[in-house]
Amino acid sequence: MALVDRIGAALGRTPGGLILTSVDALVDWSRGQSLWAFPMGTACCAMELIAASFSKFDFDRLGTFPRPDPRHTDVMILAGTITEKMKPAVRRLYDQMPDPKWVVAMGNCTVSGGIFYYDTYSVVRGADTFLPVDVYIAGCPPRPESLQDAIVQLRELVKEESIAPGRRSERQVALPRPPAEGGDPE
Amino acid sequence: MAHHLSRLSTDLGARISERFDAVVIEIPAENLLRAAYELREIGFDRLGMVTAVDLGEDFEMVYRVTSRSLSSNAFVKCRIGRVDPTVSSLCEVWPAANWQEREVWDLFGIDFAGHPDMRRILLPEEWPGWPLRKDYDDPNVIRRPDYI
Amino acid sequence: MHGAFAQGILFVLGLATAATAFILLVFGANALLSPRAPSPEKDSPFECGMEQAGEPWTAPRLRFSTIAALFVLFDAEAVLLFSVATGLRGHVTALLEVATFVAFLALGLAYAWRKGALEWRS
Amino acid sequence: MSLEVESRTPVLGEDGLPIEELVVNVGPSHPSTHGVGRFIVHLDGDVIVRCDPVIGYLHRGIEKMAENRTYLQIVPLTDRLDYVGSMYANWAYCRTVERLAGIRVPERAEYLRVIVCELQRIASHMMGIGAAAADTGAFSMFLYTFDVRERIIELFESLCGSRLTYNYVRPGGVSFDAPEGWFEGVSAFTENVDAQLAELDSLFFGNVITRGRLKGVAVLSAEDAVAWGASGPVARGSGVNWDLRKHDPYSIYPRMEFDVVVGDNGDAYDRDRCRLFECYESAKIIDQCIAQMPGGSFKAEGLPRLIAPPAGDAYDHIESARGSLGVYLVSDGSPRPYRMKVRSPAFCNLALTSRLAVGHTLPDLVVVLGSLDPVFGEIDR
Repeated sequence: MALVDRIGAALGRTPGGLILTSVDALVDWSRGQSLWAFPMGTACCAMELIAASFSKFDFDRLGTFPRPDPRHTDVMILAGTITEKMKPAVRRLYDQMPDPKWVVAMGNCTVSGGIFYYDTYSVVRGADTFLPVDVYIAGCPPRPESLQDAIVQLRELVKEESIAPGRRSERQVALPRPPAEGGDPE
Repeated sequence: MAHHLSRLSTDLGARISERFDAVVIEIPAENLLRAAYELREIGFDRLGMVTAVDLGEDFEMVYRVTSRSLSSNAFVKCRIGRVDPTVSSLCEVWPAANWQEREVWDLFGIDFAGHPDMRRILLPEEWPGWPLRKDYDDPNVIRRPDYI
Repeated sequence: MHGAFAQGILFVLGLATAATAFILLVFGANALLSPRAPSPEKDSPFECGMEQAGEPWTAPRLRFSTIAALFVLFDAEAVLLFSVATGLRGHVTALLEVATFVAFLALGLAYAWRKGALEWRS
Repeated sequence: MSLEVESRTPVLGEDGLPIEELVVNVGPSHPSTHGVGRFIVHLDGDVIVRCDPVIGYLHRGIEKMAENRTYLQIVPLTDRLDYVGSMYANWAYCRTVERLAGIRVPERAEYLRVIVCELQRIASHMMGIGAAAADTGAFSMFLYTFDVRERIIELFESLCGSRLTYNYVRPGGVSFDAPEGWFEGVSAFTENVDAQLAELDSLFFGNVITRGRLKGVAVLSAEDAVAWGASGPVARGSGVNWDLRKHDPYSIYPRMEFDVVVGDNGDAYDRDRCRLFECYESAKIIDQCIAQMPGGSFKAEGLPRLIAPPAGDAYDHIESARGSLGVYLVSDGSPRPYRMKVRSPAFCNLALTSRLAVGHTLPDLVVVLGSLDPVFGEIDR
C-alpha cells in the first residue's frame, strides 16, 4: 500500500470527501495538462503522429510531448498496424510505463485490424485484445486534428482518476478491458 | 542479344522465348547455378527480383536480371517439385539474392542449397507452416466474404 | 566590512535553503501523490521492447581509462591556471612561472600523443 | 522471445586480451530506425563488430491478401506499402495491371501521374532527409523539411481528398481530374521550392557538424551497390548512374529534360545530398509537365468494371524515391491475381546495413540508417 493510497483513504473518510475531491481535482488537472506521449509508431499512422507533433498542427500546445522512452511517458499512442511479431514488444513497453498510464488506439488497424482484418495471418485484430485501451480514434490514417481531439477527450478520463484506491467511475468501468490472461494488473 | 544466349540453350538445355519487354529463359533446376554464372558473364550484372509462384503441383522460381551494358532484361524461370523443394542458391553470383532468398524460404519453404545464412526473415522463428503456399491453412485467418 | 560580509553570507545561505526547499517540495509532492504499482515487467530493463540481448556486465576497453586519466590531469592543470591568472595578473615573473608549468604539462601531452594514447582506435 | 546469443567464444583483440562483446538491441521501438526495424549490434567498446538486422515487425502479408481481392481492390493495399510515398506503389501496380490486361492510358492521365509522383518524390525525400537530420541532432531541420512536405500534402489533399493514403492512381488512369486552380497551386509551389531547397542545403549540408558526422561514414563502392541490388539514391550516391526514368524510360519521361543526380564517393553525406538535389530535378519535371499538359479524358474509356486479364505474368517497375519499385503479377484469367510480388527497393537497400555499419561507432549506425532511408511498410510488406 503506497503512502499515497493511505493518504487518499484517510482523506476519503473526512466528512463529504471535500478535501479528497479538491486534491483529486488539482492532481488530475496537472496530469491532464501535461500528458507526455510514447509514440508507439509502426506504420502509416506514425507519419500522421509526426505531422501532428510538428509546427503546422503543433501537439505541444496541448502539453503532449513525444518521448520515445516508456519511462518518461503517461500515454501510449499506438499508431499503426500491430503484428503478431510486434505484440510482445508492445505489451512489454506498456508494462514498462509508470502508473498512471493510458492508451490511445490511433487508426483503424489498432482499433480493429482495419484494412488488414481479412486474409492476413500475422495482424493482431485490435489492440484491446491485449492492452487496456482508453480512447479509440477512427481513420486510416486519422487526421492530426482528430488525434489531438483524442488527447482532449482523454483529459475527461484523466479527471476521473482519484488518489484514493478503488474509486473507479462508471465510465472507466464501461471501457472494454482485455481478458484476464493478458490482463492489466488491475 | 539472342546469339549471346544461344550457348545457354545448347549446353544447358534452356528454352529461350522472346517477349516484347524481356527474354524469358526456362532452365532445368540443376543447371540454374551454371546458367547464372553464364548470364553474369554475358553482362547481366543486376539481380532485380527473386520470387516463387505456387503452381499447385510444383513451384516456379522466377528471377529477373537486368543488364545495364546491353540495356535488356531477362526472366529466368525454373520448376521445382513440391516435395522437399530445394534449388541452388545464387548468393555467390549476385549477393542481392541473399535476403530475397531468405524471404522465399520464409514464405514458401523452398530451401536454397549453399545459402550463407538460411533463416526466416519476416515471420517469427517458430512460425508454423509457409504462408504463401496455396494449401496454407491458418485457423485465425478470416476469409474475406466474396461479394463479387 | 562586517555588514557586507554578513550580507554575503546571508545571501548564500538564503539561496541554498531556497534551492533545497524547492527540490524537497517538488520531489516530496511527487513521492506522496504518485501511485505505486511495481511489477516484475515494469522493472525489467528497457531495450526497445525486446528482452535483453546479452548481459551488460562486460569489461570496458582499456582506452576509456587512459582517456579519462588524461582528461583529469589536464583538467586539474586548467583549474590551477585559473588561480594563477586571477592572482598574479600583471607580473612578468608570473608569466615565466606559468610558462614553465605549462611547458612541463605540454611535455606530458606530447609524450602521450607520441605513444598513441590519444588514438581512439588501433 | 529473444534471439539466442551464440556461446561466448572469446574473440581476441589486437592486444591479445579477450574482447567481451557487448550485445545491444537497437530494437523495434527506436526513433532512429525510422519504423519497426531491429538491429542486434555486437560492440567492442563503442565500435560495431557485427550488426544483423531483424525485420518483419510490420509484415501484414499483403501479398497473401492480394490473392483474395480483385484487381481494383488491391490499389488501397498498395497505398500502405510505402506509406511515405504511397503514389509510387499505386503507379507501379497499375502499370503492371495495364501491361497484363493491355489497357491504354490516355495522355492526360500519364501527365497527371508524373506530376503527382514527382511531387511525391519531393515529399518523400523531405521525410528522408529530415529524419536523417533529426537523428544527427539537427531537429530544427526536420521541422523545416516538414514545412515543405506539408505544402505538398495540402496539394494532394485538394486533389484526392486524403493526406497520406491517396488511392489516386487506378488501373486505366487516375481517379479524379485536377480541380481548377490546382495547377496554379502546383506551379506556385514549384516556384519557391528552389529557394526553400537552397535554404535547407545551407542549413543542414553546409553545417560543419553535419559534414563531420556524415562525410566518410558507411562508404559504399559502386560494385557493391550493383552487386547487392541497391537502387535509387543509395546506389546513385556511390556513382552508379542508373535511373529508371532515364535508362529504362517509361510513361512520358522521354519527353522531359532533367539530369540524373549522381554522387561520387558514396558516403552517407553523398546519399543524403543526392536526395536533396533530386528534388530540384523533380521541380523541373513538374514545370515541364504543367506546360505540356494535354486535354482529354483522365481515364481509359470502356474499362470493364471487373478487370479480368488473360492468363500470364507481367512485371513492371518505376523509379520511386527509394529506388526501383517493381510489381510482378501472375494472373490465371480470374478477376483475382494468382500471385502478386512487390520488389521493394528499401528491402534490398537495408540489406547493406550489416556490411556498412561494421567498423563504425554506435552513433554512426544511426547515420547509416538515416542514409539508407528505410520504410518498413515496403520492406516487410
